[in-house]
Amino acid sequence: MNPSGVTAVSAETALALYRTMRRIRRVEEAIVERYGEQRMRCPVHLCIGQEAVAAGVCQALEGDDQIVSGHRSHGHYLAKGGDLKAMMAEIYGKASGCSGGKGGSMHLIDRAAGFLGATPIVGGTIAMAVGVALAAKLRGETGIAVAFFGDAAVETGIFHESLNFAATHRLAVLLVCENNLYSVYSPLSVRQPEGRPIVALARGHGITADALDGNDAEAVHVAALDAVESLRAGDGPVFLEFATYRWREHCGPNLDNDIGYRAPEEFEAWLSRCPIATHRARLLNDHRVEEGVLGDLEEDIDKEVRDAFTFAEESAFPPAEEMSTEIYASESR
Amino acid sequence: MNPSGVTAVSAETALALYRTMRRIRRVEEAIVERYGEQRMRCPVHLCIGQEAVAAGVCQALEGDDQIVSGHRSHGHYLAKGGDLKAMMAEIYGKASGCSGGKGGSMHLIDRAAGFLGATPIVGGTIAMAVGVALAAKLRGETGIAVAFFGDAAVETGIFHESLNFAATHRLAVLLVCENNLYSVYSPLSVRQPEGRPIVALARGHGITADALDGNDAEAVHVAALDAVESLRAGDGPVFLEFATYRWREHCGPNLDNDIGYRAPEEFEAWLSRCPIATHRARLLNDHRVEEGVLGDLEEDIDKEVRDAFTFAEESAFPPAEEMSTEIYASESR
Amino acid sequence: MSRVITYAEAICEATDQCLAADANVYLMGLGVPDPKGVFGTTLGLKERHGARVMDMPTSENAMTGVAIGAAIVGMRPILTHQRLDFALLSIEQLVNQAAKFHYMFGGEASVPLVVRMVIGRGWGQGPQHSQSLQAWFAHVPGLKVVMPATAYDAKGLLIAAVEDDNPVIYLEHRWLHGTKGEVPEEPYRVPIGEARRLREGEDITLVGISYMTIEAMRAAEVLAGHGISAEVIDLRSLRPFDAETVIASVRRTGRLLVADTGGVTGGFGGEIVSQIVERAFDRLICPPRRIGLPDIPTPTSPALARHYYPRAGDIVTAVMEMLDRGPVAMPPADGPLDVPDPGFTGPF
Amino acid sequence: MSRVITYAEAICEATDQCLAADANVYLMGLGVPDPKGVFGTTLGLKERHGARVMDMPTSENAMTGVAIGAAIVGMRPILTHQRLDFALLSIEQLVNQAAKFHYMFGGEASVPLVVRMVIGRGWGQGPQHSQSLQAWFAHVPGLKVVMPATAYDAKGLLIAAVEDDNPVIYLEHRWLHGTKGEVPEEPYRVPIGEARRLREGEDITLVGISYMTIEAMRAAEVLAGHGISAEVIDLRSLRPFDAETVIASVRRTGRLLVADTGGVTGGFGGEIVSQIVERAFDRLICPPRRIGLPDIPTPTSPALARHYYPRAGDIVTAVMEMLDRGPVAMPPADGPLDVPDPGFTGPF
Ligand SMILES: Cc1ncc(C[n+]2csc(CCOP(=O)(O)OP(=O)(O)O)c2C)c(N)n1
Ligand SMILES: Cc1ncc(C[n+]2csc(CCOP(=O)(O)OP(=O)(O)O)c2C)c(N)n1
Ligand SMILES: [Mg+2]
Ligand SMILES: [Mg+2]
Repeated sequence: MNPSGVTAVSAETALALYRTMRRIRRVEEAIVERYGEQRMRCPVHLCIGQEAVAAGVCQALEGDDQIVSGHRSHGHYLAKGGDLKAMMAEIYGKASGCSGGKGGSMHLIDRAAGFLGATPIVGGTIAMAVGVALAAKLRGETGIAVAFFGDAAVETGIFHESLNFAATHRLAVLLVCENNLYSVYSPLSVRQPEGRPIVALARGHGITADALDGNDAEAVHVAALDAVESLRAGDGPVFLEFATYRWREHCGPNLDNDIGYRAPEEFEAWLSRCPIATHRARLLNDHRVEEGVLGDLEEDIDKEVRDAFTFAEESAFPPAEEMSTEIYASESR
Repeated sequence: MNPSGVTAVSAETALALYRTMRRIRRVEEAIVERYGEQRMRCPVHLCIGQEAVAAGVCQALEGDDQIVSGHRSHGHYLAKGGDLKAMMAEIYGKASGCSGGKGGSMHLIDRAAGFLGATPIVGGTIAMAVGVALAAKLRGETGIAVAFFGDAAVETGIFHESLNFAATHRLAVLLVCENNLYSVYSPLSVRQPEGRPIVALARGHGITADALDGNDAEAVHVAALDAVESLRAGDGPVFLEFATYRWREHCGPNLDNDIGYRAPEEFEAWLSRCPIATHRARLLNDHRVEEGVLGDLEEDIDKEVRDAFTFAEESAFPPAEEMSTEIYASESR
Repeated sequence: MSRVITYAEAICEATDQCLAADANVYLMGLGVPDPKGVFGTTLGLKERHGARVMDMPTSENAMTGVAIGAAIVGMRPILTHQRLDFALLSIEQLVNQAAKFHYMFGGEASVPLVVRMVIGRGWGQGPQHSQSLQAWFAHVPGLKVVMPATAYDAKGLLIAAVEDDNPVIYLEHRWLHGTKGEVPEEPYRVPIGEARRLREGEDITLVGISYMTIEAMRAAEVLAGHGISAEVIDLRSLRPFDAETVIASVRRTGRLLVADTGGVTGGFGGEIVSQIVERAFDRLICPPRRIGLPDIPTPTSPALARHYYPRAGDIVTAVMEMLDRGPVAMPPADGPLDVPDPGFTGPF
Repeated sequence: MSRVITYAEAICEATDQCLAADANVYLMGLGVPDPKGVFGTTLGLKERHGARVMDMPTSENAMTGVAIGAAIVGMRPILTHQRLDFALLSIEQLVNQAAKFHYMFGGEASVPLVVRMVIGRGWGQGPQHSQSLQAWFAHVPGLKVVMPATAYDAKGLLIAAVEDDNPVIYLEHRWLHGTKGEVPEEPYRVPIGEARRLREGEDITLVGISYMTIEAMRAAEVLAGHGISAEVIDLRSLRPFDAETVIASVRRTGRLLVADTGGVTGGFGGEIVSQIVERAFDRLICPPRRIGLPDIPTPTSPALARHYYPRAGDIVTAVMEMLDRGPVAMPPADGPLDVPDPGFTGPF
């Protein structure tokens, strides 16, 4: 399965990683292509360029593991098995959306897939993941909880409060930081001390932590597997920082190198480290997967994405009455 | 001045430290003696047992340095040179109080002394000290800012947010944590991870940090002097954790060992490490200060404290109209 | 079986029964398992329920998020704050997240969470330990807000809150903890959203919120001595709020006075007055009045605090004016004005 | 010299002039120096004022504390939040600390701080990017609260806020940033606490808050076509609030409708209605009305949001009812309902 010995995972796993990344990419590229039609009328935070983190981590999770995310959540939702059609319908504001159209791109959910929800207040869902892990501990359940967040989230108080509590109770929560160097258009240098790696914050809390290449899907996956093993063994929370890069603008479909907050060379360097292209090459060269296999898989994905958009576009908008429903859950048990 | 070579500071400084500690102690003992009269009608958080931190740190500060504190602030206020009479009048709710009776024990202020204010929301003033340091930086001023807080404050998000910002901008702020092992009646073990020293949190932020004996006034003072030197040199924030112990109940005048949240042995062990008694012995033995000098100084203090209580008791209550003043500062400049 | 117990004991008993009835219930808060047990409201619970009764770090914001996370997956957390003022650190989680979770995910998730907050008063609690910001929570769709004034309601509303599938803000006034009342031993529910008429009357409707219900009852007693018959309604819930009961009463009496523990300006009294005006305008004999805190932070000195808080006498005075009657002498309040009862000797 | 500029430009100019006039003024906020410059309100300021124009970490709570600390020692910080919803993280510092600092220290300290918060709307801003919680801030003594609706007031109120020695919450509605108006070049102040009559009328007083003032003006135009003369008052400040101007108007017109950008229940409209009822009861021809958001979190889908926000047509309908006139047809709103103007194409 891993004949060359160079790669760390089986060809099967590598293929699955590819499929997940390529699917996320295609979905978001389709959003890029069609956002200008002005039928997706909500903010979208695309993760093109960062797919390896979502894919590598979620591939290490089991059915009863559950995740939360933030504003940039499409990749996490899809990697965890979230329903693509329901996601696209949500972005289109349709009744068939995963949140009935009430949430939009920033409020995805798929309980069946273990995607507990994403909300766009930076840092806001980290504590929730810790709460999910607390619930598991109190109930003696085995699933682990995962929070995905960006490099700005480590600046929030709730991040630290959550880590302290998780460490104190040795909760089975995996904290995944996607460090893409920017918070909106603000580089790390204006937000965090020079020379202090993000991973040091987690270590300060006494938490097992590592910093890795977030554009290498296999490396991400292997690190996540180790983390999950340690979490299941009851060894307390694990923090993983992944270096990666967002290709498109912070919010919206466009490239934004013209506005000048990041250097073209930096951008080019990261483009050349595309997590999908490098992984594809590895599949062909190291895992000896046939080009045709990939081609078929890509075609499948393209078709699935087309279908999902068609589904979303053809779905009905929620009727006016829907505005006034689901404000409160069932009045009592 | 320091003939034995055993102690780290001059006899003069050692005497000043003693004076400060003994004065704080006497003030608070007088509160203990008279709180039952029910004329000090506000919560009081006594620092008996913890005087060395206030004394040692404030002794290292200059006139343009400014400090903030929290609920347990009497010692910091007095050590920084806050007006004793105004403090006692404040605790008695009198118009002559440092806050005109509007604040009480939990809201002391003495601008002239560089005591910028204390408020009892745990962690709440730490960011303010950072703001004072930011102001100094923007204005090119040299004074440093100091925040005093307890071991529970490091559990608050604002603590971490403040450290991150201070470190990013290399602000001249000294962060002083008095770790007395408890938050109200809750031991560290139910609040923070085992084996993770508080000082590690500051180091996680890339901040120069040290953990020291908070019951040794000279050690505190020497550490504070070093910190202040580094702060004035522009080397960024410094964090000092001091191990110490509160003798009396969390809030109020009584001993509370009867209620059973801390072990009698623990309590006894800390009593035997009284910062004032040990320092007094050192004054006599190492610094060769005469017993009579200490006796005179103690008498002076006792008299000053008696006078301050008399002042507070004899001062008038604020008239009813005072309730409606000072809600807003002057309508415009 | 009913006994007379304190409001604090009623809270404790309700919590105990909820913990016993449902393994998904857990209780967390600063000092919950400590020897003082949050003003006696959590005493003995740790011993009886073990891991589901927890202390916490001073991390109000994250602990609210933790409770939300646990609630989403089916736990039913009760989170306590010894002062509402401390809970302000958790507003983002309460208002952005908990209140909206059910709606914004199209009903896919719900947050069965109870957040207890104590409203401080007296003995120098001062500006940061005494705020009564129920108006804020009552302004937020997705939250429910209850403010029991009696031991009976303290228990019944807490059980109802824990069993509710939505985030419920449960506000308890510090001066109520020691008050006593008949409380059945067995679990029971007081429906959220129902006001209660405590006293019938003809001339005016006094709506009390939380502790001010006690003062309103005192005022009604004094007014009765002057031949004025005041109806007293204990609002109990602010969101949803029982407009029907208040309106029905005011339609009969023609007069309304709201007595609130919070500030008047922008307070919940304005909502009650507005709804009454919108829906019973034709029956109003005189403009409704609101009694509550002035536009001033809480002063600490007892010499100032005594002028800060409205009391029964202020209600009586206002009612006399509304009825065009001359001022009456109130019996002077006996004892100090900054303690709930003579047994209270500070410091908290 | 007056020119026509946008509301966003007016904010930027005011800030620029404040930074230039006083070395103690500094501006901080997420993205303040970035190429988008907080919806264009901070563009060029970093270049002109250097170190006093700063980005910040996503640490809303501590950065508020930092601003308070700097303010205590004499700086005059302006803190910006791209959404009010994010500023909820800083409520503890704003309400416990900034609002009370002057009072609780007996006047020994003051906090000259301006906190700008943007209220989002449209293009799927949804539940967590669109809250309009002015009622909360207006409930807190020690704070001042302003909500300019025009470019002129945006500049004049911002300068007044920066020069004020107290914490001022400055709320700007996202749909106002692109609106244009005559704005003098030189610095000027609009006094905090003064409402402005934008249109004279006889039959009803429409009080507009922030963006709803625009809708009220539209409604007044339509009403005029039906022979109804509506007076429009732009409230501008909520704390202090100019009750006198509103009361004087309602005493003339006998009718009041408040149009608010926030939720009706527990909203600021209740305060206005209550004060009017308390002080002009005898002059009211019919019960006052409040228009604002329903008791529902903001839905994201444009199909739902279009029903969520009240518009001029809703004001017209309510006024017709208040005057016992039949319903009138409103000209259908042209174009999409979830953008401030046709030029807006998302995503934020
Ligand atoms: C508490 C809060 N403050 C500000 C914002 C505005 N905001 C939205 S996304 C974002 C940047 C987050 O950066 P990061 O965490 O690095 O994630 P990335 O966008 O890079 O994936 C900010 C500041 C917010 N959503 N929440
Ligand atoms: C935000 C907040 N939460 C809770 C409280 C209640 N409280 C008052 S003092 C205190 C304990 C603080 O402990 P620590 O910081 O260690 O200081 P110590 O009392 O030991 O000096 C707590 C929790 C508060 N004042 N503020
Ligand atoms: Mg980032
Ligand atoms: Mg402590």
